[in-house]
Amino acid sequence: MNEASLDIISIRNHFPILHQQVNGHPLVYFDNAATTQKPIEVIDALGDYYKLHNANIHRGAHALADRSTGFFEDTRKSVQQFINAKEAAECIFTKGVTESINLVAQTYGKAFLKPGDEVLISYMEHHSNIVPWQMICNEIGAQLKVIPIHENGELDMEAFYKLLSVQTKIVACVWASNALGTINPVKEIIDAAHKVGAIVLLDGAQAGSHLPIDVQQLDVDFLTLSGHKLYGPTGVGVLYGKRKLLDKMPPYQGGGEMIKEVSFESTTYNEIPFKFEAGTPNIGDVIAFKYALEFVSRIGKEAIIQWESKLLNHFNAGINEFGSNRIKLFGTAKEKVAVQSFLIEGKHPFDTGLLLDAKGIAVRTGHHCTQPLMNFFGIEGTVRASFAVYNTMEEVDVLLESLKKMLNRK
Amino acid sequence: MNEASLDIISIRNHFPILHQQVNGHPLVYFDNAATTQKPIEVIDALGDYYKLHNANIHRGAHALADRSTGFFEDTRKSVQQFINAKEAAECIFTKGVTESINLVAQTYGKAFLKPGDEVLISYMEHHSNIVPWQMICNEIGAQLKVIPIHENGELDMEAFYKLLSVQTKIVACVWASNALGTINPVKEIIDAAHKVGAIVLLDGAQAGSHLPIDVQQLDVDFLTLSGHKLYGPTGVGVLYGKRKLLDKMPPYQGGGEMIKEVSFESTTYNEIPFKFEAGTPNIGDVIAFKYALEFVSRIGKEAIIQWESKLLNHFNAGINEFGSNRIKLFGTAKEKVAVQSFLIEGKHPFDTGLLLDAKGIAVRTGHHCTQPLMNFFGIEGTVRASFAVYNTMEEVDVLLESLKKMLNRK
Amino acid sequence: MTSTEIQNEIIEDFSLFEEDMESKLFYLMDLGKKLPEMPLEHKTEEFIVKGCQSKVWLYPFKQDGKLFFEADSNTEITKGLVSLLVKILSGKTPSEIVETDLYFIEKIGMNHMIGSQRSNGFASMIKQMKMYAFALTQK
Amino acid sequence: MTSTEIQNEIIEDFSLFEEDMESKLFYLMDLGKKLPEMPLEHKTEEFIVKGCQSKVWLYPFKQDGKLFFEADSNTEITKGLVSLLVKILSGKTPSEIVETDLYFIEKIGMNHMIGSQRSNGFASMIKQMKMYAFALTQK
Ligand SMILES: Cc1ncc(COP(=O)(O)O)c(C=O)c1O
Ligand SMILES: Cc1ncc(COP(=O)(O)O)c(C=O)c1O
Repeated sequence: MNEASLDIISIRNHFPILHQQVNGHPLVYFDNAATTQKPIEVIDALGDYYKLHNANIHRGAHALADRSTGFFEDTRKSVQQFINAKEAAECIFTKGVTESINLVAQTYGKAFLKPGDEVLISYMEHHSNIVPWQMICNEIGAQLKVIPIHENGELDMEAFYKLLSVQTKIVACVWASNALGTINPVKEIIDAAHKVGAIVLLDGAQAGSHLPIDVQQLDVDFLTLSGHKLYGPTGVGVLYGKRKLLDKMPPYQGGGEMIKEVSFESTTYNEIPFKFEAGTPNIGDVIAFKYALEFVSRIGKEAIIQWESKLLNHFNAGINEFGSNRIKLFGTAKEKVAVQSFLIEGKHPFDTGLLLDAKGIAVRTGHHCTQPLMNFFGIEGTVRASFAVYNTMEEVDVLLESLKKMLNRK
Repeated sequence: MNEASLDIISIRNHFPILHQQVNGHPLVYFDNAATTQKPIEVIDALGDYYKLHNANIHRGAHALADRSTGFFEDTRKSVQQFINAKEAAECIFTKGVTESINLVAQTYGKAFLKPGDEVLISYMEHHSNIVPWQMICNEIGAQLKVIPIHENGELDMEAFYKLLSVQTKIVACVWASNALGTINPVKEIIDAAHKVGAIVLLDGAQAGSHLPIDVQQLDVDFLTLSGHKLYGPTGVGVLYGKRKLLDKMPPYQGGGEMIKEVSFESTTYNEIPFKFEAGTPNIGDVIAFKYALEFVSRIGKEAIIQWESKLLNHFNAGINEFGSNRIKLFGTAKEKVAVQSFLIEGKHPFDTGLLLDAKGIAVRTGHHCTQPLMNFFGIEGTVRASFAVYNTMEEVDVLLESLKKMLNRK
Repeated sequence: MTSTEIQNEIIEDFSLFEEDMESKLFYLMDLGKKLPEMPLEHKTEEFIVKGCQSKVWLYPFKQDGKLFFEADSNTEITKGLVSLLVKILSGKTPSEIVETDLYFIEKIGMNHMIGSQRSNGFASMIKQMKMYAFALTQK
Repeated sequence: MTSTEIQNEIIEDFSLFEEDMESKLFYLMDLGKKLPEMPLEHKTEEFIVKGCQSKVWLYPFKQDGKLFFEADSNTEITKGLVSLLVKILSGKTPSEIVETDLYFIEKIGMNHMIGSQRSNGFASMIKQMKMYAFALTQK
């Protein structure tokens, strides 16, 4: 579908939450990088699941268990298609990106990292792609190395090539930055890493709803996604991994369906994906998540990114028009998803956030779980507006107007 | 509320799923130990959350984030009341019992177990309370010891006292067995364990919806619950832990809100409960879970257990009336929750399960994730009927009738 | 008889039960009892098709360009289903077997037996039979 | 003036803005500017009340049996709120402070500022003020 043909009003009608007043103003939801809203198809699927089908899955002999198992595995197939994985079994359900990364660090990392090995991350990582690696590096005695960035928020690729060596065993990198919007050259990173024998994990939290994904074409080793940032319910995430890696990794959590046979002396583990899905999964939300993937696919990533870029460009053009040097943008990379951080000089982001909230505008303020990145810029935090396909130009105008008022006031 | 005054029909009206036909017969849902059904209040709360409030929680400055954070923390307070914890902060949200146990094994276990220490579990544990301990014991070089059971499914307490020693550091025990229904003498176990300086984790998966819970009176160190077995949505669990233990435990997963400050050199962790809640939690389901707790509290545990015991007794009396030695009950302890395992001689549980399903009756068949227990009885699995407060005597009769037909047929 | 003819006959037989699933299952169990006994020496680990709750043994052999199956199961209902598969597919040529569309399963209302892959050996068995046959067509 | 009188005055002032939250916040920011400057030597780590995004400094001192507060914040809106608290509570006896029901917060529509505990220092500050006062009543 072409962006030109996108009917945003009818898309908005799929999102009941958008049609409300906040502080007496129509809600303008620009906190999409934190979590997107959910189309009615997802909400209804969740309700229907609990009203009609709910049962624990897999081993059940009865009709409800059978249906639920079928729906659950259907979502896995949808995920497979969504990211073009070779097999559905390579798609593991987790709680979100954070759990997916921890899983890889604690299984692949623990089994294959050795003292002196290096894990390479970047300066713009989310805490969820820093702390798990710090923890495992500390435990093993491996080294955490950090790719610096340029002032505009792009990765310093020259530095990357210098840091990359045969010591590098894992490169864990954000695909699109949640604080700056920067889209990193992930294909180049993957190819370079593979040349020195390192594997690559991509933090796809922000890529999921914006960028076309083809794990086979990318040849990425691990990709992590959060359902709630992809128009799906909270509590669902994906860990994609190549079978040859997943097969040789030890399990993460123990219990429930992840075993083949248990005795007190020894336990043998199940095949993927079940090996990594201990305990009763988040069945209802996984089942509903399929409708989120279908929502995105129906509109089409191409059309989505085109529209969101228009919103972003409109916002940045509006800021430029202010002609004020009291508003500073953070994240001006050439390739960006529709996320814009900024600061008004002399104004704490928290105040800006509250003033916007007073006009019904939801933005995020603070460090966005990227403290090292904030330190790089020498700031405590930013105000961040992040756009989704259901946002309109008029909403961007409302934001611009409020900011203008703030600038003019002092 | 007294059981006598329970109006089961009006309780059933809160559960839309119960009013359906399966294979041409009214659904009889007796798979409650696998997962309970959800009252409409829970389902509606989930829908309302996504239709009205959805936002990522904690750091948000805007109205939706504020509301969502409030609701999320409200559930924590409800959990606190439900189990009578001293503080809400002692109640950590997880995915379920399996994750809660893994969390304790990988943090408390990893930090405080030493080679030669002993972890004591029982023969009737669910895999989720076996495998995590096997994994950490293997890693540390600690010993896993197993409390045997009697033929009727009661713990061999004499053996327990023999196994318990100053080497014992952790006793991890199921409160009520999912396969047999046995209610274990947990207060006695906790007191004895404390005398030798061991801490106690209770697997409360089956206790949650049936038994009154008072963690302070029990003086239990860790208690684990699964929301989906407690009339709540899938994907939510609870880890209760005493503050003094939680405070000194290292974190489990890294990322997101579990930190205080992150730099590449070092990271300091947040307070409980946040220290153990890395990443975006399962916000929607946690918020809806509150309505499940309220549902249970409104009816009252006393009334629930009385009614469920009546159902269980009616079932067992019916079986007895058959006067057939071709049907064998597993789990005949004096103190039981409403779970009954059985086998028909010469009939594979899977066949029994399918034949019951043909009449609309949902039971579970197989090893119920308790393979060592099945080995103890020298069987592969059982057929298990498990009752909830919304089940009726008439439904038990339907089950009895179907079983009678099967017995008479061969 | 062609596999289509056999399948239609089976569908016809089951149509008597209409929507009465219990009777269908009892009938299936009776059919299972008529399945020729599988020689014990073929009931080995090697020829087991493991489902989660029910096991199936499947022993294939070729004769005069045709593929034959001996089979058994530890659960009665699966055994009944297995007996139908043997009736339909055993003694056909490999390419016939590969091409056979087993539409009877749905028509007799047994699709849930192949729905959730892990709940029984029946689904795996169908896969196995087709795989054996496919392998033979490749030679 | 009693704390009730002060609170009622504040409520009265804010009622002019009706439901216009933006104007209320601008007004709060202006109020914050009027807060007496806090001596730098009291703005130390020890007297910080940390919220997640905004910091508050709170320096209490006793005089003639009454408790006084100096305060500041790094965010303007919180500073405005803090100035109201100082106005209401500073110079009261410890037991008065403990007993004061800060109903004005809800009445001026600022309850969301104390709702989500972690989002700002304002909520923690109220707690701190009460705690100081409570400690003094215990002596
Ligand atoms: C006694 C017992 N322990 C642990 C579990 C695991 O719970 P969950 O699958 O919700 O993690 C269950 C549920 O199957 C159970 O019944
Ligand atoms: C880039 C990035 N990585 C990781 C995460 C963590 O995702 P989650 O909280 O869903 O686990 C987020 C979301 O906040 C993110 O934006």
